[in-house]
Amino acid sequence: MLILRRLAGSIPSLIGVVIVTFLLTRALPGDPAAYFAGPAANAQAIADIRAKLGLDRPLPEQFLGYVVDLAHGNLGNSLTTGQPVLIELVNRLPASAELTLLGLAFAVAIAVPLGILAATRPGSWIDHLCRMLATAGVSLPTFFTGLLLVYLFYYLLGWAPPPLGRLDIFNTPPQSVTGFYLIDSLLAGDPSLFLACLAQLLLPALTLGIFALAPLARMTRAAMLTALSSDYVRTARASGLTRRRVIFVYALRNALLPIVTTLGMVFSFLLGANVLVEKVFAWPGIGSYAIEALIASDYAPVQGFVMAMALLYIALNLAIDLAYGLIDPRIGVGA
Amino acid sequence: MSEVPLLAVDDLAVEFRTRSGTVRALERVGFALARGETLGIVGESGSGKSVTAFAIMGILDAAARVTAGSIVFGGLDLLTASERTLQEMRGRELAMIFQNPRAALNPIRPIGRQIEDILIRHANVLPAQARIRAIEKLAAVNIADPERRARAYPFELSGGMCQRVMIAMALACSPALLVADEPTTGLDVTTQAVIMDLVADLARREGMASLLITHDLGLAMDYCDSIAVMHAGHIVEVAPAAELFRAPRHPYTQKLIAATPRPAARLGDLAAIPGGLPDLRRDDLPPCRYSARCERRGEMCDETLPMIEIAAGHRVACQYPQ
Amino acid sequence: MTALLSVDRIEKRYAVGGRGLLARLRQEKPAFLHAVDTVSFTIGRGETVGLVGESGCGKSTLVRLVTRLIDPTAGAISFDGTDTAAVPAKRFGRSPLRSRIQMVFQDAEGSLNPRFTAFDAIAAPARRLARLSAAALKARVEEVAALTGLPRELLGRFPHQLSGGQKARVGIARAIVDVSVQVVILRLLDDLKRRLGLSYLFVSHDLNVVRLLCDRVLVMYLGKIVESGPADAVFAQPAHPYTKALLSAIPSFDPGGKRNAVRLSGEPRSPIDPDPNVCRFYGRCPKGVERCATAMPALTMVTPDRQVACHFPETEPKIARSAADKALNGETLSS
Amino acid sequence: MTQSLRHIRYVLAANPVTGIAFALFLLLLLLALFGPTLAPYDPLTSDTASALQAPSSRHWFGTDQLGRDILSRIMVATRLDLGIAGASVVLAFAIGALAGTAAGFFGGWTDRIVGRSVDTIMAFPLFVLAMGIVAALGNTIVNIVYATAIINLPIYARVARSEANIRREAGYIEAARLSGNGEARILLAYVVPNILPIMMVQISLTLGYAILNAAGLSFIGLGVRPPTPEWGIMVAEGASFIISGEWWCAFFPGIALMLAVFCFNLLGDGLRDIVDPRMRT
Repeated sequence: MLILRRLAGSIPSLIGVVIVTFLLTRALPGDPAAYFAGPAANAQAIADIRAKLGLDRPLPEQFLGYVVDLAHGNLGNSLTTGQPVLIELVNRLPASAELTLLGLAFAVAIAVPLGILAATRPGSWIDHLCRMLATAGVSLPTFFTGLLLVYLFYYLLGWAPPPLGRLDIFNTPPQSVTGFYLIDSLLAGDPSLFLACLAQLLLPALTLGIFALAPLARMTRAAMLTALSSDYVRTARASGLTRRRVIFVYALRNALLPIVTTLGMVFSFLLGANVLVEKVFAWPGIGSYAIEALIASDYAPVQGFVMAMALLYIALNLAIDLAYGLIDPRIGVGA
Repeated sequence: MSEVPLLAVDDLAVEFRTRSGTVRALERVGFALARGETLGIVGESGSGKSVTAFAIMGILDAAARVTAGSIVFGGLDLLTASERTLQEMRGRELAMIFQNPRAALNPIRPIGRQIEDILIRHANVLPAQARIRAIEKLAAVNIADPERRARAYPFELSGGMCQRVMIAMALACSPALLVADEPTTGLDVTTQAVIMDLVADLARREGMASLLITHDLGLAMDYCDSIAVMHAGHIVEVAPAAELFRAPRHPYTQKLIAATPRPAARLGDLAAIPGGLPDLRRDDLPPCRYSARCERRGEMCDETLPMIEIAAGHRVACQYPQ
Repeated sequence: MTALLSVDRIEKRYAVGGRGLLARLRQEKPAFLHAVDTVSFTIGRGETVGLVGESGCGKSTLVRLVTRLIDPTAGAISFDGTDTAAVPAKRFGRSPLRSRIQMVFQDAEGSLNPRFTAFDAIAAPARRLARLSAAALKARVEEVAALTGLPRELLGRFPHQLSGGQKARVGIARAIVDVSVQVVILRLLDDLKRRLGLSYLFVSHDLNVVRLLCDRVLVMYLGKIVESGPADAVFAQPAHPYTKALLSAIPSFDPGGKRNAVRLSGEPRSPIDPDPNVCRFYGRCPKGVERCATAMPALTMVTPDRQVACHFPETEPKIARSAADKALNGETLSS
Repeated sequence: MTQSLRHIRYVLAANPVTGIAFALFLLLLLLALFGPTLAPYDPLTSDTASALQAPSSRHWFGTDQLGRDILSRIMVATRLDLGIAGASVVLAFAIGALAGTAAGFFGGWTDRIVGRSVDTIMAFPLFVLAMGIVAALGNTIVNIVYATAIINLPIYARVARSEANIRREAGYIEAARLSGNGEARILLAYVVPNILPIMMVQISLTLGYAILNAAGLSFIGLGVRPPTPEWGIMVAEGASFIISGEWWCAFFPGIALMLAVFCFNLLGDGLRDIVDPRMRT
């Protein structure tokens, strides 16, 4: 029942997304038809393009057309490749997803334990490290961290491969099952390929991870501090429960609530930063796809990209809401 | 009370390091509590009542430091005992209940499970058995339909019900001492009466000693064998309840009784307590911290502050007790 | 003499749930919380009426109805002969009656604007209602401050720089009346009553305080008045079982405590869509019988100045004043 | 007033980090106002002879691929970067805070409309939405300001809405009603002043984020067009030289960017200490 209510909750956002993306496509400066027709076209060619694109019909009709196209998954065609935008997005999505998820995994694996340690040892060096990392992390521009890491690990130390895409030229990509190189190379049982893919992934994932690490670590620390100074933890300590049970079962589980909510914001940062990191590491994900389209001022892919990211984000928020509902009984029953 | 007291607090002093100076919260606090006896600690807010309770349980916050004294419980000084031993004793030999019960329960964990946690920890009970024992404990505190209520969460229960759960948790392993820090302050009058009766009955049935921390003199009168009155970190007077009300000897106790609206009193009988609590961060505090507000003040007050035994179990910290 | 304030069958209901989009789609009939349910009483000129009841009994809603902060669902309130319900709460601020019905809050801390000095807090109502010149306003504020024992130099201070007692006095000065247990404040109320001829509706859950100050007392339970009458008479011989339980719950200063007291069992009934012909106290009442579950007892006159809403009121004195009470009375320790 | 000044000095002394941030802020302000006059070289004249020189006594931060002095370009860029961020934050604050306060205080339809529109904006990953807006409207500086303002707006709206909601039933608001104030007057004279301090904390935090955002847009070619000096663009241009070892082209503008964002985040934390009543001993 809870899932239904949550799904119903995200429908207004979906509608909002469709409207906003429609407005963006139609809010082009100047005359989009002239733009699509290219500089040399005469008046007649522009008129044909306008008719073909249906830009001469009244706005509500265009909106209906837009929605119908959407329903059929027709996001228009990319001018540069002529391919339907949807297909290209689907092909490139695994690259971005693999990068983002690895970045997130890295951030969560570091931030949550760090936050807990900082909260359970206030004033210790780990507490100061956590606070410093949190403030600095948020201030680090992702593309700048990426470049720094490349300079350090590739140019100076030579540990990392050159930042030129998902796989160096010597290896051929694994047989695509999930689209995730790491998993596919394992499925293909080729450890050396797996290591090569991992090497390529490390720096970009690290860059994304550091960016996501900051808000997560800060929130984990704050949430744990509040939980540890709460009345119910005081009761648990007064009842002689072991320190481990007090910290993990009583404090952490309550602290998970605000942490899970922060994940929503972190995903927003991650999906945004993904675009920048893909540019720095020439990563063939949907981010760089959008950038290439931008440079060629080919708007259909950009709008498709914005739509795809929004849908992905709504899905992620939905997952977070469900997770929240599982942890906090008050949400399941109340509201 | 010839035999060794269950709890003997002697010359206890506690300080808090804060940004704006060191607060001398407690100084030379001493009292004894026999097995099965009920002692009330009464005083205005900020008099150090709760700090005393937290010191006994050993759950003062990090900024606090016990600078002197001893808390001997069943022959063991809790201040020198190891954290491991204390952890073993808390919830098993001495237990505590708090002021706003709903906040003092884990909001996202069924109340039955919270009782089971304590049973599993202290009464080495198997998880399956713990579930049944927890339901028995809920029934023992008169919670209707305990089987179903065990699965409820704190936000689904009333204030009175939450306090009953707290009591069930505290008494799960039949401790020898129950410390109750303003247990009914947030509750309605009728619920307060029911909860206080419940605690008194359970204490009597289990032969359990209890320490009631409250600002409500009337409550202490009704439910405590003897009462200690605290002011600005000092115990100014200790006496059996009837004696304290009939013949209070410390000026502050007299003022406290005079300022509390009682069933028989008229508005004219009530007198306010002049002045306010001294700032405990000052290091030039006089030996008697009530002297600034006291109309019986004499030169002897500046030298020392004695603790005079003027009758059996009736002690007063004043140079001029009348 | 006509009463200063007369409240006639006043009701206030709040819709609970059933207002959300989904609920409206499924035509769920919204349930109603009956906060105040057909309450009638009067306050004479210069009379102090105590309103007693536990949390959730509706006394704060009744107070906000009387002070016209909210509009009643039904019923009428007339103040000094004019019907105040006619002017909706939103615009009541401009009616001449506004300055004559004021309210003071128990929680002195929360009732003062942290951004206002004591002077602003006191001056605000005078500035809005009395339309005084600056000089006249300053004089009026200082006069009122002096009246309530607030030293002049404190007028420039902010709330966080004032002690609890001083904040209570500012609250008093602002509305000339305050409710607080501190004896000095109680004494002040009594003094102001005689000097300014004020009438109070004194709301409290502390019966000792009510008994000290009030001429008459109303006892409320779950939105209805269950008993009313002269304070001393009601305290000496409570007629309604709930009043009896309320009185026996007050600490009696009788050392050793009394074990024969009346104790309420169970939990209060739900105030949402209550069954109109079942006594609200049925289920917890020690004397509940079948008739109480079929006919709601009306507030009926038991003696010329006492009313009780119970089928079995106890009119003759049942509980003799306990010996201790009499002893204490003779030997009070006035300073 | 002296009482709060003393308190601010107390907080600055209590944690020196806020003091450093304050000094950094003054430096940024100085550069924003007098950058062009202070810059040792003209940021635009290219001198291909001395292209890609490492940091030296003549060019403290070295020169870029067109031989322009990187230090001067960074100093001149301050005005643009802070300007974009400042304008978008002021815009976001004005609209967001007012809409949020009204929604929180009046509730009902205002609350539903503001709530729904905020949720729609929040349905997009913020940077992606900014990309979409600037791509659609064309990358002029004004559009970057609008885009950054739109994505910052929900933060203010949400904070203002929850703060106003808490205060709607506060004692002193009811007291204000009792003394005959109209609802609108209560909102402006009683609710808003009490929310302002909390909003100040949000402003400094989102300033940092706005700078990052504007630079991000430039980095992917959606921001300010070359040759105008701007930190994001300079890092983008310098990126291609990282692999070949000329680290300074991207490094120094990146550091400038990071320090600016770092300064506003620290100021935000420091302000929170000053504003938070609990901190006021």
